[in-house]
Amino acid sequence: MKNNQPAPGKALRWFDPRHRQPGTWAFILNRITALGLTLYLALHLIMLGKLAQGPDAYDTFIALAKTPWIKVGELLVISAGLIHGLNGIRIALTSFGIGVTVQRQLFWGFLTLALLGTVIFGYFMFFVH
Amino acid sequence: MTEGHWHVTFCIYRKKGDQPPFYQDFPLEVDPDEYVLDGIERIWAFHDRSLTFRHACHHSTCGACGMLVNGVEKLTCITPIRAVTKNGGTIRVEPLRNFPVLSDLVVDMAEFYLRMEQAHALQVVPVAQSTLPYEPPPFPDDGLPHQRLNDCIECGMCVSACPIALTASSYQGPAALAATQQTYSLTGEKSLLSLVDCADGVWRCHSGFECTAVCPSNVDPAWRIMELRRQVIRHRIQRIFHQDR
Amino acid sequence: MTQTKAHVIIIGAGFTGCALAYDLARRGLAVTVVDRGEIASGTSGRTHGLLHSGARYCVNDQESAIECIHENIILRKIAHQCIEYNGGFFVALNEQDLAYQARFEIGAQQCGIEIDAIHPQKARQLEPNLNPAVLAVYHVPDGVFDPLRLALAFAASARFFGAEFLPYHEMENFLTNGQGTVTGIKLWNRLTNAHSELKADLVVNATGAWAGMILKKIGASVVVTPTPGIMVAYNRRLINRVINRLNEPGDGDILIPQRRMVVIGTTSYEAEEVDYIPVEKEQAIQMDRDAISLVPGVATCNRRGVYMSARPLIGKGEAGRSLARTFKCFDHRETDGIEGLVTITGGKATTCRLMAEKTADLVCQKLGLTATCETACEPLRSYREYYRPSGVNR
Amino acid sequence: MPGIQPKAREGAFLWLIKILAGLSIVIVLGIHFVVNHLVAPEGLLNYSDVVRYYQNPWVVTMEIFFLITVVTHALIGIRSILLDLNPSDSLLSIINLILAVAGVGAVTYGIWLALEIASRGQ
Repeated sequence: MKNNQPAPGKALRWFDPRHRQPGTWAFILNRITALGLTLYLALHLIMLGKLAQGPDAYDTFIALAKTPWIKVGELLVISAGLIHGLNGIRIALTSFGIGVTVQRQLFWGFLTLALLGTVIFGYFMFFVH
Repeated sequence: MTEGHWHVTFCIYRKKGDQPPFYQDFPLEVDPDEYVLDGIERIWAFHDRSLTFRHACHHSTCGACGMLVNGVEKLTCITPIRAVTKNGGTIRVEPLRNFPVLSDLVVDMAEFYLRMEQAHALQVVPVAQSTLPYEPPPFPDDGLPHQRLNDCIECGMCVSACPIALTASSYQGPAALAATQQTYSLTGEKSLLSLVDCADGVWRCHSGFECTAVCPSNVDPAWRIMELRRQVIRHRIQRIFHQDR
Repeated sequence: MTQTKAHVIIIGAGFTGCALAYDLARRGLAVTVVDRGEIASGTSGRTHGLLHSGARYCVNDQESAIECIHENIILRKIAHQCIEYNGGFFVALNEQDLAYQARFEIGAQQCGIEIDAIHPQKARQLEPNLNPAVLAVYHVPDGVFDPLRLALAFAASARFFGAEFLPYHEMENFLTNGQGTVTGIKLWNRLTNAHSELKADLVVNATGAWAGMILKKIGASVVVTPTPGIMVAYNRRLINRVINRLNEPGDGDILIPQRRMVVIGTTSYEAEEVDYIPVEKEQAIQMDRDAISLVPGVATCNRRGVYMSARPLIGKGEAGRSLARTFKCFDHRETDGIEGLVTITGGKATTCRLMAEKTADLVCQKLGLTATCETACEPLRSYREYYRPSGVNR
Repeated sequence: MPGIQPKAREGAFLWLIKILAGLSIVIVLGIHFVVNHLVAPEGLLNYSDVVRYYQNPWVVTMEIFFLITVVTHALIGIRSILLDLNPSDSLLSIINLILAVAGVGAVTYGIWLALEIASRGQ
């Protein structure tokens, strides 16, 4: 720590969870999932371009998407979406002054929901279909 | 209670002038019920007269002695050594984050105080409205116009803990925003809202709630920022319907 | 053209130093205040925070009492920004206290302190947490201030009039011209570890309990007894008014409300070395008992802070409580044959503005200036202006 | 020492849009998820399924609305992260331009794609 002044170069420390509260863990999770989901959005849009190339291109791509590794990646995206979305609800609520005093409990509740949702989706993706 | 004395090592951030900073260890015999600030003052008195640190009241009314103790913002005058380490343990003391370091543990509060002044932060408030609205009233109201010193002691710890203040020096910060909320609630002064209705104001907060976690004085800056957002939006909506201001 | 201003160095940025800097700067002098620590990091910062009505001293020490009530009224006007002014009670809890009642009433009247007898039942209504066993209650014009902010308000006002503050600059020694005249001081900048010298037309030693230690460096002396006392803060605001024990000044006889706390004080014993005053655990326990006897609810609170502070009492060899709480200005030409050096010590926070006024009068007289004091009427600048970067208001 | 100087960077308007877009995404994405991963018998739709799905004009409308809200939310979000890095005003205007172009581009491309797929059913 050479200098304690705020500096843009310290952005990596956003993701340092040491000595931090659930609020910051939520903030960290939200930033990471935000970046991840944005990347996914870009890829998703590009991949859907295969639809325009006709049935063969798209169905080959779908066959690839059914391989286990891609499925794991997809589950990660779903998980990220759940975490970001549910925590987003928490932020929206508290931003309008609702439930500010129970924001910790909201965080834990929504995180549990997100994990539960991930497990359910994972079960369907890997064992049902 | 009679655990006798503890041996504790104070690991203190040192910086003088333009020289590079370093950490210096001071082994100390302490009473675990002593406060961290007592240990620091003793280091100055008996071990190293060049150590600089801010302090004044020693009972959490002045807000001068906020520091980073083992990585967490603490008001050192009311933090017992027992609460931050164990016998034989280490106490790491650093200056607050997100402030320029003048020397050792002393940070420059100029910008912070300027922002508090611009937010029209009150230091004396009516007793009846001195607590947070969601708290039970502390006192039966005897109808007299009692006033009291405000909860916010301007220690800067909320700014030190804020993940946004870490990178964005232009962010007004939790203390000034919380003060704006309180002053607006008490005075209804609309110009305060336009001061915070901007990118560096209420809309910059990312709901980390760290400020509230470290506040030693029940200010709950995060709650106040959220409330301030509501007040700003309410005011904007009112402006749409009544073209008064 | 204005001629070069007379330059005064003030050693010590406590209440006295800051108030004196304001007074002198307002009178047009060039002022530099040095302190080895932050503003109010010695006795001033750790003061109890009671804005005295003077009633505490109206029987034993009427000179202090009159100073207090006079300054109480002035500070309420000029330093409203950092004072919670809700008045105070003097309460009698036993026969001894009741026996003091008559002397108290006469003393208050002689000193011009407005006191009101209140029916104990009424007092209990106003302060529900007061000990139910109160036998007699008087209302007095007490208040509570924030110590750091009171000092900062004076310092900010001083800066507004051009005074310069050098915190974390420790005075190492005096500079003299070799013929018994002080011409400045040697300084150690603790922020950077640099050493320097600073010249002045006059040096004021405003170091309170440390006045004797500073003067030793030049072979001068004043009779100051550092007299520490303990304060204990609890984590609930149980009262809105200051609660004083209706008796002669004693241990643990004042409980003040401050922010969300109540603070009890204090004790009194003599000490030589006051750079670090260890907290006496027995005294803290005694404070718990005394606080509970005034306001039983304290028993349900937790301690929030325990701290010691050394009063600068003038005099020696007597029991601390019997020393007067007034202040004194020493011209060292008269006491030690040293020119260019003045010491101000004694007194209390409530009377700091008056101490500054008297000292500034002496300084001006020594420098042959005729300016008069103007600090009693106009409110002080906002304490936050102290931290303004230099060059902004001039 | 600048103190408080209000700057019109991310004011109430963008912030509110971000929150509202976020909330509508939560709703629409719920439907999107369920349709693609739970209802579709093979887990993922194949080409002909997709084309059939897009014959319903409500689906096209919903997907386009979804696309717009997601892109808006994502870009405002990225912008507010970049804002926390204290860009200079000139850098910020460049960022604004890039994000706006990216947003318009992504939405145009997405709408074209949705309409293209829908048209293949006829």
